[in-house]
Amino acid sequence: MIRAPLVKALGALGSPTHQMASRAVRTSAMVAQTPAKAPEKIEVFVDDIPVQVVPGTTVLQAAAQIGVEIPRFCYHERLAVAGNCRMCLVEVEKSPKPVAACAMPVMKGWRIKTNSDLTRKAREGVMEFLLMNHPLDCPICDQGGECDLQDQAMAFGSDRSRFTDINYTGKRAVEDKDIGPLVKTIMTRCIHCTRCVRFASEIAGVDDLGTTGRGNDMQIGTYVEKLFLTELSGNVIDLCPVGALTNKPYSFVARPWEIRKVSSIDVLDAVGSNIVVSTRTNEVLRILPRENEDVNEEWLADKSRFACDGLKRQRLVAPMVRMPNGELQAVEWEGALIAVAKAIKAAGGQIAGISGQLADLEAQVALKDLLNRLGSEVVATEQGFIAGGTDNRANYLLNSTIAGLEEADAVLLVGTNPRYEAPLVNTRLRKAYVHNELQIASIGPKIDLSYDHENLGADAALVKDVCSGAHAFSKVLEGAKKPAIIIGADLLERADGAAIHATVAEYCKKLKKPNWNPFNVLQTNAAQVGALDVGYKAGAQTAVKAQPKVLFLLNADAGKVTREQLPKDCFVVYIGSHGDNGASIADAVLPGAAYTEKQGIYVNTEGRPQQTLPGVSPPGMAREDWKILRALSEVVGKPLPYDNLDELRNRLEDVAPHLTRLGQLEPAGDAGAAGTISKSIGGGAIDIKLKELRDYFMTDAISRASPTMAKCISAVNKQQRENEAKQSVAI
Amino acid sequence: MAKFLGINRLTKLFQMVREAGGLKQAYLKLYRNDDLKIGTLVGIDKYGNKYFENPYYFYGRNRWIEFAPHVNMDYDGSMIPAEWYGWMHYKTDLPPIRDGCRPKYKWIADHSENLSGTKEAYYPYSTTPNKVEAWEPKAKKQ
Amino acid sequence: MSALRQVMCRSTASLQLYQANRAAAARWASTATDGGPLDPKTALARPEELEQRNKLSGKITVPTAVNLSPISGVPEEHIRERRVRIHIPPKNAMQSGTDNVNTWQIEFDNRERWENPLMGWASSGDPLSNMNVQFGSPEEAITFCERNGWRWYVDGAAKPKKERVKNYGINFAWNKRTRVSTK
Amino acid sequence: MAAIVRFNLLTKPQIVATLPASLHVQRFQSTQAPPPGTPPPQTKTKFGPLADEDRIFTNLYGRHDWRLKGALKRGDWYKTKEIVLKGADWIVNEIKTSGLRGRGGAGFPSGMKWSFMNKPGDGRPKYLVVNADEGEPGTCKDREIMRHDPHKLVEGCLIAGRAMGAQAAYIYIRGEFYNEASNMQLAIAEAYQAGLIGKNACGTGYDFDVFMHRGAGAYICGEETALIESLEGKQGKPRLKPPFPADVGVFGCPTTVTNVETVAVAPTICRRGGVWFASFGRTRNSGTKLFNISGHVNRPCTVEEEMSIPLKELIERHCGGVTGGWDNLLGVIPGGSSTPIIPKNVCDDVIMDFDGLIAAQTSLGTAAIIVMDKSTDVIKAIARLISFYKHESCGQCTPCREGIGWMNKIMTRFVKGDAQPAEIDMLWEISKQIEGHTICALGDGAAWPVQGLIRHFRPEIEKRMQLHAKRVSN
Repeated sequence: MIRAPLVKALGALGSPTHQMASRAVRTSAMVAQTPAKAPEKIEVFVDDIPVQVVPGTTVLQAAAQIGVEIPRFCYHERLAVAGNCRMCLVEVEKSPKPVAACAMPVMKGWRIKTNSDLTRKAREGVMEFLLMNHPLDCPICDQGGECDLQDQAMAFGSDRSRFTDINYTGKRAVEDKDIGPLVKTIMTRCIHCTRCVRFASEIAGVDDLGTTGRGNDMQIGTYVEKLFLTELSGNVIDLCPVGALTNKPYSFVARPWEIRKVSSIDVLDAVGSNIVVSTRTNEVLRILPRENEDVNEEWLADKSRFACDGLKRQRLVAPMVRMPNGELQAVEWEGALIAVAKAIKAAGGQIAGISGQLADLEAQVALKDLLNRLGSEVVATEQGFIAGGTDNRANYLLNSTIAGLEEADAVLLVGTNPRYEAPLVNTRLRKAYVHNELQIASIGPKIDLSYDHENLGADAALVKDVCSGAHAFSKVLEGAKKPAIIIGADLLERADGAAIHATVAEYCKKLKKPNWNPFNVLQTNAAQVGALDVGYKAGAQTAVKAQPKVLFLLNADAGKVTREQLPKDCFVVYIGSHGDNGASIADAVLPGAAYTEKQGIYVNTEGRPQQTLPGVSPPGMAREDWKILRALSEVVGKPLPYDNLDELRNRLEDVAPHLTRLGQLEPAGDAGAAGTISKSIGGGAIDIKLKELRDYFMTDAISRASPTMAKCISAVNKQQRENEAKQSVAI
Repeated sequence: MAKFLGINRLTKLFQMVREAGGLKQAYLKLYRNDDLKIGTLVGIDKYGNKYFENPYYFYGRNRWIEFAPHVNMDYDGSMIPAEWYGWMHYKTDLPPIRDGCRPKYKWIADHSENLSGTKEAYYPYSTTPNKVEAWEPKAKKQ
Repeated sequence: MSALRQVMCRSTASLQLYQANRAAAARWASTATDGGPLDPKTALARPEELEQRNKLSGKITVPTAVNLSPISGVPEEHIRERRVRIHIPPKNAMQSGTDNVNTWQIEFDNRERWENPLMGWASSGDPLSNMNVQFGSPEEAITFCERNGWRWYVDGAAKPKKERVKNYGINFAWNKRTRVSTK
Repeated sequence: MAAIVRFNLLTKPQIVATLPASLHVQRFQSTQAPPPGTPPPQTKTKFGPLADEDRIFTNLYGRHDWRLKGALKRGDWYKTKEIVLKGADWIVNEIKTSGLRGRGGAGFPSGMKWSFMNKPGDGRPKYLVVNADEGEPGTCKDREIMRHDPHKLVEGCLIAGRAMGAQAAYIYIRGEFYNEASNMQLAIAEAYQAGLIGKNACGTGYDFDVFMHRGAGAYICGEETALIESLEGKQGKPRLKPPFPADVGVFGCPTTVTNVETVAVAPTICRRGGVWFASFGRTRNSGTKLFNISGHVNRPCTVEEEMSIPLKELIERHCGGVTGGWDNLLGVIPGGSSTPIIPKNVCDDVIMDFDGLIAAQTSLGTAAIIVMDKSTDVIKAIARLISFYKHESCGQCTPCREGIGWMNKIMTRFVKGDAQPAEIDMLWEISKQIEGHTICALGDGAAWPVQGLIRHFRPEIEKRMQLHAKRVSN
């Protein structure tokens, strides 16, 4: 406390240590203000600054508390401790040799010296050893510029090499391995930190990676030649502190200092992973995860990471209108808007709108407003949900929250495969499985979830069994401290979906705990929750049933609406970014922006609104979706009352105020439909769409357009063929 | 005396007009070349350009070209072929017609003028494909 | 960060201004939390005392909202149209270092960029796209934006790091699933 | 690996324990009654030779029956039941009194180590793991025990297991020891059949199992935590400490890993008394020890001798002296390949015990004495050892994986002399960069031979470089 003004004065003088010192003071001041709260804390000294830590804290964490960063390669805060790189050696007073900070728990009164001669000498020695066999190929290495080894060699290494043996025997070289279409390996660069191995076995749950060989001949690999096929494989690229594992589609594309980074949100699943979009010259080059403890931690699923090349294929770059000869032809905006406006005028209020998987909330609000002004109330989401269930927000949310699932101790999955529907929800479940002894059961087909679980069967009647408390797993759920039931969104499209929903919701009222809502629906579409929140009805059939004269398809590409279902003279307007199912059946195509090209709000499956930011501008004549609708409203003669994004969001705030509090979660109440549902569960097998890895890669317009995703599917198929061939030989 | 009175200049003018072939021709020549000079015709290249020399004018203006009549006013310095270029720019005093040492190969390309600024001008073009691949509606239409 | 600005943004007047603006300027702008170190002396002092202290320190606090935009020379288009995002730069997932993710940054809305047809370089018509100013706290950034007449919003708050106790021994636990299977 | 000295792992009380003996003696003299388990003060000044009646391993050379019958004749399993019934504290105290220090190389006081296991339990079973992965070059003592006196080890397992309250003992035997493993297995089977171990071992009501596990031939698996990993079925890669095996060991349970010889001498100590055992050797280095003498001696052998015997006497008495006489001696590696070499002038009067060899800047290790006479190319000899360590490094941690490979490259050139004199200092620094920076002691074990070589034979290396330079320039 006393030191604070002094430090501030130092900061004013422009002292380089200002930041670190102020952080230190902040921490110590905080501790000083709450002395009695945590009496079990012990005091240690890091570079003579006292730190209060909980017992069992490692030296590295204690140092991190006051902002002292100890260099490391193998240590990662989300992975198990390995302690093998030895970069984090620090001196501890009265210890004859340096200790590995990442694994050593602190003892009371330890004096840790992170910048003493012994510490620096140890780091320099380890650095020298690491660089000894590391190739000097930074100029052609994709990691160059964002490489931990480079950084730490600069900061902690020696300024010259003593490795004279380069003139005699040279360095070690290791053959590269083919582990799939996503991760490129240059194994000579490997420094054997085993982060990738630990990620694969702990987080991804596939024990595919490991070390073979001994000593200097040790290699990281897959034991036998096979591909590292998991939905999370891209994360090993981030984890690799050197350029041994790099992004294959991104290889030799750009340097980190050339690219611009835009913080955004992923929309290819309903998790709403936070991402950083790397762009250069109006082109999305790669996508990296962004840390968000509440959503994706630090990981990113492969589809979200690698499908970004789909943003450059199959794009709608100009408005199109179907000509009398039945062909779509590119026209100017004016012509297209007038054509649509004519159709609208002719329809006389018989208009409907369907919002698809990738639509942003702004466009959804604009579409709804426009249709309302034109005298229609028929706006629906493409994916179905139970009828009448959309009034209560809790009915369609993942109420336990993504981060909350980490604490769950009994989970029942009903008709969902979180591993492929929401890989990062699955990592949470796996985390709970590993660290929290989570018990998991599933109703549905047998699937591989990357952790052990009990498959209760596929019959829908089982839901009734469990929810009546008669089933054996009911005891587990009822005995759990934080039980959760997760229903797949696709399951609720069934005829008896409402009954299943009601049964589970009823049971969840029983399972409820204070501050814990066990009822969960796992959405698969990024746009679904937002659409339901602003008053869209669920299910494309709602719109089809209205037999509209003009049908708006807002990014609706799942192919749930076909020409045959619509009246013959129905004028279909597609607004979206990619030429896919929706654009194929459209009479007028209005090119919109993809998620990297617009500022739009998406609400994830737990109901958390987050916004994307534009990294690049829409290609060609494409425009942001809500602007298209705004322009159209002008042409039709019913102008929407907002001219810019702020005004639109003010309008959104009127409709749904909780959706403008970005990044924050609004707790919903109990699930349960307003009216009582008398329908009973029909029985019959529950099916899941995404059963295997190959089903995972292409689920929406963007990933369907992505060549990388196509390569992934063929790689999975190839591996399977090979496995089958091997098995047949063995037989 | 004549010199003093500038009469010799007058005579020179008359001489120029005469050489040009009359007052009208002289006017046309002046209009086209912005200049009216007399000199010895050193040679004519295969495109019809005439090269003159008159040491009476000071260095730098003592060699000139009259472009072939068919180009009319659309002449350009780059119409001077490479062999005459050296003479025009005083790299050599030996005009190509009198210089027997100049190599003549079959493969030497015909001279072409600089077409910049005209319709035929060279425009560089990218050989790389477009970054964004547009959707072709027909590909999807059944 | 000059000393002047430090004093500026700490002064109660501008803090009040910020609070008033928080309600008015942009309704949905995220509310920022005070992450900066609070000097207890300043926090507990009475306003008169504070004023006196400021006078003694030789620095002048201007109690009114200052708008520098008319004299800053920034084209009007870039004042009216631009929105500033105040945020903490995200950590690069490819690296483990955290040294440059502890400040608050301002970032303008992204405008179109294109590839220069001659050399293939990235071009932009946006003079503010490279303006990368770092601040110690969101309040400082807000003050800066307001003085320049930019609309702003604060994106994300400084969340305290989740405390997790790392334990090497659980890799070998006899009854836990944390037991390491491969290496 | 069993020989690798683990000074670096010593905790604070142990460091106190390695203080000069005189200090200790004084401290204990000042108090009236020493606590139980204190070794008696030594009065002898001359050590060795060992009398035949004081030998523990009476069938070291396999001249008698190694099976149960022969073992009983030699006094094994005699009053084992009584010893076991006396309880853990009595056994631990007796071992403490004897001053027995671990025979695997680090020389940690066994009584103290065993007593770490007697903390209040938390429901986890406890295990005794016997480290029979004797891979240290030059060492051949455990194999003699297991081949010719396996019942000593089986009985030792029971007594040591009782002392630490273990449920079972795992004998992790080196994979190459085929005959030893088969003899050992037979001995275990005999003991089971005779009811000496297993349920109600020796009729004491104490259940104790002994299992044998054959390794797959990795030197590193002799490191205790790597051995545990290997026993669990994983790659034999050492773990960091803490947690120590006494907290989290094999299968995540409290475990003590001890050397074969340490365990095998325990029954005899319990029968004849700790005071008897403490009467051999200097204080804090007490007992008898198996010495393995190999290399340039007339009769290489494994012999049980009293601790603190002078090196010269040991070689002259049991091995018929160095080939070509004592003056033909070049140097001795006194404790297995990982200990630094000492030259002849040091060998002249060095005493073979823990403290005596530390004073000579080397260590007792496993007491595997490798004698080199003047015909030895000492640089090549050390280079060969480094190449062994390079091959046996597990590759887990950086200094060992990269550093030993580098040392090996340099040493290979040193053999030819193809290097600059400045590289000798560099090699010294590299060895210092490895030492103490690794997870386990293998890095230290690889660094020390090089340090010993540079310490004592630097002129030799420089001479060779000069020769090579001359040869190249000609």
